[in-house]
Amino acid sequence: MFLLHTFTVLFVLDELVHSVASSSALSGLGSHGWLAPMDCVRASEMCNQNSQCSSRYRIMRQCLVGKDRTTMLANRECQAALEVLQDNPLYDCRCKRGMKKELQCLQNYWSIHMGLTEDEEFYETSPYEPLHPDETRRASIISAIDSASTKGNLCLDTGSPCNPCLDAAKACNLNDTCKRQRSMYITACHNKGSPIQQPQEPCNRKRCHKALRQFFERVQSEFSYPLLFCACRDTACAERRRQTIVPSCSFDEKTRPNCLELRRSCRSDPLCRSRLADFHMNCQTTRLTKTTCPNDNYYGCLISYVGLIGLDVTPNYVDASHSNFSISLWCSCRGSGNQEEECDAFLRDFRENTCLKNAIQAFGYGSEAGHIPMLESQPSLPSLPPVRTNLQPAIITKPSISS
Amino acid sequence: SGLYFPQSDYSESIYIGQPAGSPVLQVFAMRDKDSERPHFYLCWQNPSRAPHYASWFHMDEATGMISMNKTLEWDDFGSVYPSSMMSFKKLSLKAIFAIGPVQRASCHLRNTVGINLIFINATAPPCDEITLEKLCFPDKEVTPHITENRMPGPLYQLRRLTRSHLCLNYTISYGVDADDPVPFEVNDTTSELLVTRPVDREEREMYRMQIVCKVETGETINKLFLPMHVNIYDENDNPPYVNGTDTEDVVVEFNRMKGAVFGNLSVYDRDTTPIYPKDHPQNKLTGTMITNDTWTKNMFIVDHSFREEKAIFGNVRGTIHEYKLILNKNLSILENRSFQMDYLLKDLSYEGGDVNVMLHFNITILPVPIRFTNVSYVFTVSRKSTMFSKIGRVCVDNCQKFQGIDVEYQLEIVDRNTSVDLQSCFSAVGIGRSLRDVSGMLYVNDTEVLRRAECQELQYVVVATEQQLQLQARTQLLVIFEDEYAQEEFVDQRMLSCAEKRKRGECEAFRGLGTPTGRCQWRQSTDKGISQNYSTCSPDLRTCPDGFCDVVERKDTICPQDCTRNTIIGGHEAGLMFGIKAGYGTCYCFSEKCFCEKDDIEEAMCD
Amino acid sequence: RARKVTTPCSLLNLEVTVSQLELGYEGDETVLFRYCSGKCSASRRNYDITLASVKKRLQGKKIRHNPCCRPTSYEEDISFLDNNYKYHTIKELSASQCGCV
Amino acid sequence: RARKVTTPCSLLNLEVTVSQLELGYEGDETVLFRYCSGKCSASRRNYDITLASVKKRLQGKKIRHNPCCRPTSYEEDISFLDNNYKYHTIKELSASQCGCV
Repeated sequence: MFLLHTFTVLFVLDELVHSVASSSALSGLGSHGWLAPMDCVRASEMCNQNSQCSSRYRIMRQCLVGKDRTTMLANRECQAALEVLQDNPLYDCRCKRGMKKELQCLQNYWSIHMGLTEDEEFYETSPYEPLHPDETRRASIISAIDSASTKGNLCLDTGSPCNPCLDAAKACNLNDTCKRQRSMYITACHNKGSPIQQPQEPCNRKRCHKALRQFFERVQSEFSYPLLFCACRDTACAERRRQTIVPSCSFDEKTRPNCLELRRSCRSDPLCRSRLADFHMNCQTTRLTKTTCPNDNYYGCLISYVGLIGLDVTPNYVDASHSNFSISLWCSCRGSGNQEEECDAFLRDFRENTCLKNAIQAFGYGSEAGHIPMLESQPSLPSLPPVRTNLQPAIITKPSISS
Repeated sequence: SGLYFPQSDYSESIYIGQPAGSPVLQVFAMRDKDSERPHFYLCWQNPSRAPHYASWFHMDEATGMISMNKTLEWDDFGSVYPSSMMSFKKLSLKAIFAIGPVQRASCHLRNTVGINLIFINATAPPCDEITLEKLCFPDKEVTPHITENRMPGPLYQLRRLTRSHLCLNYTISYGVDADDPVPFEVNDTTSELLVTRPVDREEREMYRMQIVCKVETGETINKLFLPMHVNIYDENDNPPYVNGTDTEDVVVEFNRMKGAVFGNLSVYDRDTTPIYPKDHPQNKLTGTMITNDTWTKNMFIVDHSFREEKAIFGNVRGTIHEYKLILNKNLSILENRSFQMDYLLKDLSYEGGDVNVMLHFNITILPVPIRFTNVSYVFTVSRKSTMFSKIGRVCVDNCQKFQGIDVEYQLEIVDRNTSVDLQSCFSAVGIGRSLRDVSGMLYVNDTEVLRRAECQELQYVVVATEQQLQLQARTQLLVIFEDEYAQEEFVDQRMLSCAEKRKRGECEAFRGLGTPTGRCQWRQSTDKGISQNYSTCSPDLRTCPDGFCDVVERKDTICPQDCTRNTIIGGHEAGLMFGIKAGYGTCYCFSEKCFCEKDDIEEAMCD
Repeated sequence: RARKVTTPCSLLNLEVTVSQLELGYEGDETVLFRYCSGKCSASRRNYDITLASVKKRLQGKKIRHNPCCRPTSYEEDISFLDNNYKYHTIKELSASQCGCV
Repeated sequence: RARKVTTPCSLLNLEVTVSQLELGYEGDETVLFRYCSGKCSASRRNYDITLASVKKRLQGKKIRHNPCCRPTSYEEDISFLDNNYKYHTIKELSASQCGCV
């Protein structure tokens, strides 16, 4: 049953938000049928060993470098290059989280996919392979969720002050790797900077982000996720949860950039672009499933949420409210001109994301379905942005006046 | 052309059995001029390799109506992404409009819109199983937008075309309902939502209404309501204007530093100014300094920033532009002139023609004299004071206000003919330029002199020299030594920092570096936990610890509490750059380390 | 008087809250404090034996005629969030190796 | 109780005869015995302060919450002719460097 469940994951994820125009892009597992899609490092190596493919690949990359990409793509040579590449493993290649040469794989992916989509799509297809059952990170998350629920991460009504986030900090402090990595990012994010640094500059944000990324990459999610997703019953716990990523350095800034500008700068970096696409793919609220997560896959959503931490679009809890928490980015939609609707929709995917909320609450309250306080959203067919969840059509029925 | 799509994307779901010729959805383009006629085409990324489902759909070039070329069969569903097991598959189409007939529609033109059709692997439910809501309204929220000042016309097809063949005996009609009048209505014959007149965004940037769907099923009449809002897109149809003064009087005096900011003039614009994307031309004002004087052009720049505001523009987004005058270089202290500098603003993207705004900066630059006006200094120093004890401050006129003006201070002997012996007295006092402001700090520089009775009163001349132009000012300084010189106390005591002492008794008995009284001073904390008011032994509680490592304290380990860069052991909070900002219990420092710990730790004897 | 333990010098663990460190920080986080404890008599040298003998001739001197069980290396840092939601990092709080020195 | 000495940990000298070493050799030769003595409180670490605080929770444990003034290196050998005209060499008798450890 598990394999089938996973199998469908592959296709639904592709189905749901894949926006590439041509057909075979959605052939799910790639043009090789059932084999897991080749990773983009391997695929481009193979392409480079094939004279026809490598020349077309080079042409297409040159097509994309040009300033006005749209007119470039209209030119015959670029078209021919696209044609060849559509029948090549490059076309369907994917990347694995934490793989060797992950960044190179992502760069290859985007160098191909930028050629296949004209202007920017609101939701881009994630370069990452959908999660497989044997993925260790996934397995460790399952154990994290189960251990979280068994180790009393739940606030059982024992009367004694219960602070799951404090328990998570304790568990981390008692684990050498977690303790060391946590201390590294806290020092990097909290360091007042060397004297040469401007005194008013609170910290070195870039260094802080890198240390945060390393923390979540190197520490087992069994220790790192409870720090982020502990279920709080009071503001003390919720404020500790908010402080986990040292927001004064990694999140807050003196001014709030425009959210579309933030998205643009994220999409100019292959790693950030990939992680944002992955978050959209795995956390996009859908009315098709009970939990409002694509394929009820909480893990995918949590993994992709954590994947954003330490990048330009680092998300965080906005305040210390414990029950009705909300998550956001550090940006605003002021100054969006005619794109305010799109900007609001982009921000809503963080602030009003029922899938993400359910996933976090499920993690905090343990994975037993019964426990999961579900935030329902209206069931409807898969759709692209924005999904309206709050307005309902009113129906009035009057007997017809027989003529 | 002024044509534009009133929706950023379209989506609809279709079933197996969708009949050939049946309508699927209608794409619209809003017109700018009456003469404009959009020509609609479906287009494909790579026309020679269009997906095989491309042939299933037809788009009417004139009406933008997409309809079925064939009836959808079961194996049609299987033919799309054969390896997918999903119960629905997404067919991605794109449509473009052109202002005239086109042979080969390329998707690479600017005006394309995405169309997502969800192909469901089932036949459509029979009429009695379809909810009225599904008959009336689309699954996905639709938020059309129209640009202000444009022609009226249809923007959205309200009918759920893919369901229209399912309940043939139903009569479905639409209407618009709103709390206050809205410029929208429904064309009863075509069920198209129309905008009835050009709208002005600066009056209202969103219209909320209810779409009323009336379904007559023979026995009953049902009314369904669906809230919809239409966004009004902005165009630059308002010129910038000044609300209040367009003139700012600027006086440049003590702040001569490059980057100094003066004045602030605001210019208003009822249009929005998008921050994103950065190079978006909409409503960006260009500014030009109107002056032929190259000196002014080199010396000043005008900084422009803008922010979006709503309240002051009648709850509709508008823009406030702010202009500040900034020094582009350090300004000489001799500069002394008054002039008016005009700054011309142009709104290049404003469609109403050439409307400019002129701002005026009345600039007065005052010279800054380097002088001591009617001031001479007299300081008394105890003979008990130790090396680096602070004596006092000297300051040319307004030195605390100086920014970008560098003044150094020296001491000179008044009477050069005094004996060599007497001249040696004058090494007793040193002077250094403060780091916090532009004053001079006097300190004890040689304690041997304090022994000598003849060095009773020392008359100095303080010479202040402005570093850029070497302008100088002088004044008198008299230092008088008092108290007895306690001979025995200098026998074997090496010069150590007061901070080494961790108890009141030891501290107040100790002659540490920088003590004006010859004795260290104890500060007792009354706080619990880590506090800025930690207990400590200081040479001079007036300035140590004060969170600032000043020019005298930096000379030696006079005030490690403010200056240490060494490891601090125990509960503490380090200063921003150095020093101990807060500490637990008592903080004390040796040459390599500082400690902050509970006061009652007994010195552990060796067991 | 508790019976003196005769285990050799080794690294031991103690779980304490940040407040219990009594360094002045107010924190409920639990940290692992590693310390060195145990006997070192087996590591004495000729120096120690001689020093023990000549000790009486060194009145008032603070001397140590037995090797000490002390950390030979320390853990880098321990970081935590205190009860005012401020982060702190303590250097060289815990031992990572012990030895008789 | 001797007046408490506040000199920091340092290397000191003592001239003793071989017999006074009380290592069992009978000899009148005088040797220079170097030893370490002095305070180490200025070298304490967070470890020491914490250990001093938590000490009361470690009943019975032999712990050292202060750095010791101890040799950090020793002189190789000392040789001499005893009163029976036999040569002996003693290893690591004298300290050559001291430190707070």
